[in-house]
Amino acid sequence: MIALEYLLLIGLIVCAVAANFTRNLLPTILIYATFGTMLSVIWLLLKAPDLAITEAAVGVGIDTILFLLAIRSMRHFVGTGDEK
Amino acid sequence: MDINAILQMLHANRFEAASVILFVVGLGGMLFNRSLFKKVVSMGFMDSAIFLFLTSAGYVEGRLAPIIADPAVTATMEVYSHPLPAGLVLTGIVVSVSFTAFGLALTQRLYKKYHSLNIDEIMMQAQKSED
Amino acid sequence: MRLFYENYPFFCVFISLLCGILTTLIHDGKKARALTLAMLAVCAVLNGVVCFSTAARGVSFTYSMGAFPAPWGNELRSGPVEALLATVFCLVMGFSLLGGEADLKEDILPEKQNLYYIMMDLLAASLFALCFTNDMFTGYVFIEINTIAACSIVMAKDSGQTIVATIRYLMMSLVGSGVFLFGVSMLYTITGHLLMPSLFPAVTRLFRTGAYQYPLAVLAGMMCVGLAVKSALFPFHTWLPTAHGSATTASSAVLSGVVLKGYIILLIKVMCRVFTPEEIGSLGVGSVLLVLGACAMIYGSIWAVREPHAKRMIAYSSVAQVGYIYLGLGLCTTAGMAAAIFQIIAHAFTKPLLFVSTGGLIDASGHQKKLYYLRGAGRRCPMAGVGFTVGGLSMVGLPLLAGFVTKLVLGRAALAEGIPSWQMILSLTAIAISSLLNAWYYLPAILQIWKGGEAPAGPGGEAYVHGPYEACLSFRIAVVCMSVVVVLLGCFAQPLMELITRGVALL
Amino acid sequence: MKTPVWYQKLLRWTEGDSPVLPEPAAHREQTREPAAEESAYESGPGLLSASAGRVRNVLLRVITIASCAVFLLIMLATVAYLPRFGDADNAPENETSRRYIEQGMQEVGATNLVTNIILVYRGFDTYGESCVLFLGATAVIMLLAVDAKNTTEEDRRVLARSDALDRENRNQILGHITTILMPVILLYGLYILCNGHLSPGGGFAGGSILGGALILCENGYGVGKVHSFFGHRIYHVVKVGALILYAVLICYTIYVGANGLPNVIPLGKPGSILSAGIILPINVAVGLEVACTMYAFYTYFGRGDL
Repeated sequence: MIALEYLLLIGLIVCAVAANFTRNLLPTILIYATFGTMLSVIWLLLKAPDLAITEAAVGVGIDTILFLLAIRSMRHFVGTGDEK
Repeated sequence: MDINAILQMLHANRFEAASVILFVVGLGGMLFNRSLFKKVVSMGFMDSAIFLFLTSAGYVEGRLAPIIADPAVTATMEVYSHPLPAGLVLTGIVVSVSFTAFGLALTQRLYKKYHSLNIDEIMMQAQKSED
Repeated sequence: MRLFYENYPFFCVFISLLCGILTTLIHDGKKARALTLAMLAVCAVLNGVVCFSTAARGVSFTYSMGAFPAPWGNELRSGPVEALLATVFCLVMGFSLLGGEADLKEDILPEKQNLYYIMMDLLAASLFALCFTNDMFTGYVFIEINTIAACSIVMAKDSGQTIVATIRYLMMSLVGSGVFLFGVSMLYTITGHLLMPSLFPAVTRLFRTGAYQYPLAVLAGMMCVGLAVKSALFPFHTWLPTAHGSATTASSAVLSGVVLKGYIILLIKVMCRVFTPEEIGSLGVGSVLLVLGACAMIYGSIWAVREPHAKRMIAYSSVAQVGYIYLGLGLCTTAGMAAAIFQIIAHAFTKPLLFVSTGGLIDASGHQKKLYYLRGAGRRCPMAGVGFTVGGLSMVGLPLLAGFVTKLVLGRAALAEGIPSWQMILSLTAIAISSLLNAWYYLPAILQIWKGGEAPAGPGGEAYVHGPYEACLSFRIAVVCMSVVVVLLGCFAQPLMELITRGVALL
Repeated sequence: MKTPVWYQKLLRWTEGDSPVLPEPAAHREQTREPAAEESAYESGPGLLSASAGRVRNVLLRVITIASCAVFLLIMLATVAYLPRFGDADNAPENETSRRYIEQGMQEVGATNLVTNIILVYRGFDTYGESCVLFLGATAVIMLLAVDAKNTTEEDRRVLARSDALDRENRNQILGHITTILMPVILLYGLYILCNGHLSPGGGFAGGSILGGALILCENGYGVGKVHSFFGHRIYHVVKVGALILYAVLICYTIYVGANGLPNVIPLGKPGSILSAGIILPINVAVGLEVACTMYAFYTYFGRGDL
């Protein structure tokens, strides 16, 4: 159990660091969604099923949709939508 | 405390320790990343870190989730973990979504106007158009 | 059975929330505006009643939000000081909306005007909640409402500059509220409470036993830093000048007049009702606040001297004035708190007066924002000129005006028994230097707007010909009222100071 | 006689110019050559020249990492001094938790204790949170709703073209899958929404799922499908109606509770679906509001309109 906890926690940190160093925006969003999924499992481990459901619906679902929409709208224009 | 005791405590408080690291990573990303989009993403990480810290305060070893299985049996405190932090975090998650949406909306407008996500460049162009 | 007036704080919060929600259905900006002003008037009256009743009885009361009292449910708490501040906030918001009317019509598209007033209504609600809250987490939630509403009223003007300012403001605000919430979570971890009446004995016990000293110091620092970021204390003020300087006039006035103060009130509550001022002092947080406040007073003034844009100059002056408040808080004494609260009230009237008058002056000079081009604007729009003069002289510290009393009470608090001598010297020096610097930039500005002769040529070399400028009625009302209040605060400060001092003891 | 220097300085001071400090950079632009101004802006990402900018960037990065590391060490040390994770006798084990767990179900009526806390014990907080969501939606509308300032003819043309493209190349598979998935998602959302007092979930989670269903409908059946039954008017009425219903219920509870009046809303038998007094209607109201808000986020981000 502790091994799973460590795996998830280290996964969270790796995701958060990696999101800062991606070159394109789409991987950032995927990393964000992964982060949310892992967090949702952690809520289950911490005996908070309400949070797990809400995180899965809001943090993974709605947030990801918003991010995707935002980069889609950015691609209508000149420039790549990539960083810098 | 010597270093061993500290490491032991960090192992015991692994959720708190991880949340602190996440918090600092998120904070650093928000303050120092130049891309507006990544600032908004980092904001999400930072909020999640706080929620992780708060939720871990409510966990008690070996207790059940705070949902009463059988209403006929009187509940005792020794069976369920603390429900208050989960309630607070539920509030916090929804607050954090509205801020993500707001931040992204601002980013989208700025990108439309200045065709860039780099905050320095955007500020420079805004300054230029003002003068 | 509780007294009926004890319901008024709760009524105020929900009246303003409901007004905001209903305004969604009103698509006419004028009606939305009338509703907002009426709401502010009603809330001012209700809060005024609470203030007088509690002051007359010399009590403060707790109002449980629901059937469950302190450690279980949400609570509000009000005494004379909280109600007084809430009343001041209503009045200032009302005057700012009146005074900024002309600019509002110009800067915001007609179909989005009602959205602006939604933001104003919810801003008022969050300020009331911050004044009255007795619960750390309620404080956090309403800080977030405040943040989102404040950011929205900055961006309402919808120019590139304001949106850039908004996103910087948003990021800094979120950092601030995140750090604050982390502090609250730590406090919950080591005490198990979120409501101030239960936190206070728990924290006192921890201080007595000496347990968790290190986490306590860190979390006190985090809460203070979080709120300091949001109220633009010196090293964290970078977002303020652009946000306040570029927004529409009413927004600038509301932001620097009341929004910054909401967070400071929560900080005062944390200092008095969770910790005691002495405990904050013994953790070393007080000294840090004092030093940062003193730095802000000087640094803000220096940047104001260098700033050619009239509105941004006033925004930098806000940085300095917030420094005065933190100087008072950092002394960690009752007198210091009282001085800080007086400064909150004085600045809440003076700064909106300055912003509103500057808005009038800029309108009278063909929308030129630089001080250089405002030459003679006071003659074209005498009402705005008078307002600017009164506000500026009050900032400089001319006797019989509000700013002078602030400096006086702050100085007296710094000279009291028991203050370490380095703190005393630092405070007095900072007050003196800051007053000098204030004179340095406000006096030339005042001379400039009254100066005769022809108006200076514009940036492109073309000569501006200014016709006579007619200020609208609501602008005049706002400027006259705020000027009168600034003078009254300066002339009759004694009763107010007594009320505040008694109220601080009841916090 | 020549005027003394100090007098000239005083004159300049009254002009709004300050002689004491070094010539302020911002003042200089009144006399600055336009060409110099241009070059200052074109040099690299910073306001400085290219090499100075690079030095500044490196310096900034070093300062960033150093300050983050120091902060991290302080925080980790704090964590080491905090009470041990998961211990039964930590501080949250107090009378607050005891009452929430042992009397929550009898006093408030829901078997999900978290729901009891967020909707009744700390109902004011949660109402504030719904208002944050409302404000978020309003702020997004303020920024992204199509108006004269933020939209050009070109934008409108691009949008119309993509709509036309969308109508022509309607993806049949997506439509059919949507038809299959839709009832399942709606059922799941409604279940979570209405069972908030009995099982994990409640208004926020259920509402987001319903909002997700609306978004799927918009995507699967094509642009304008949702608009045909969920226009501006209905959107505003549902959103405001839900918030007002919530406000009325919560105000009633607060007023009655604070003034010691009898509460006439029955609590019902804990564990059954029609129980827990105000919690079920509040969950429905919150769910509607959240669903509206999520859908509004989606459409305003994508199209700038409902």
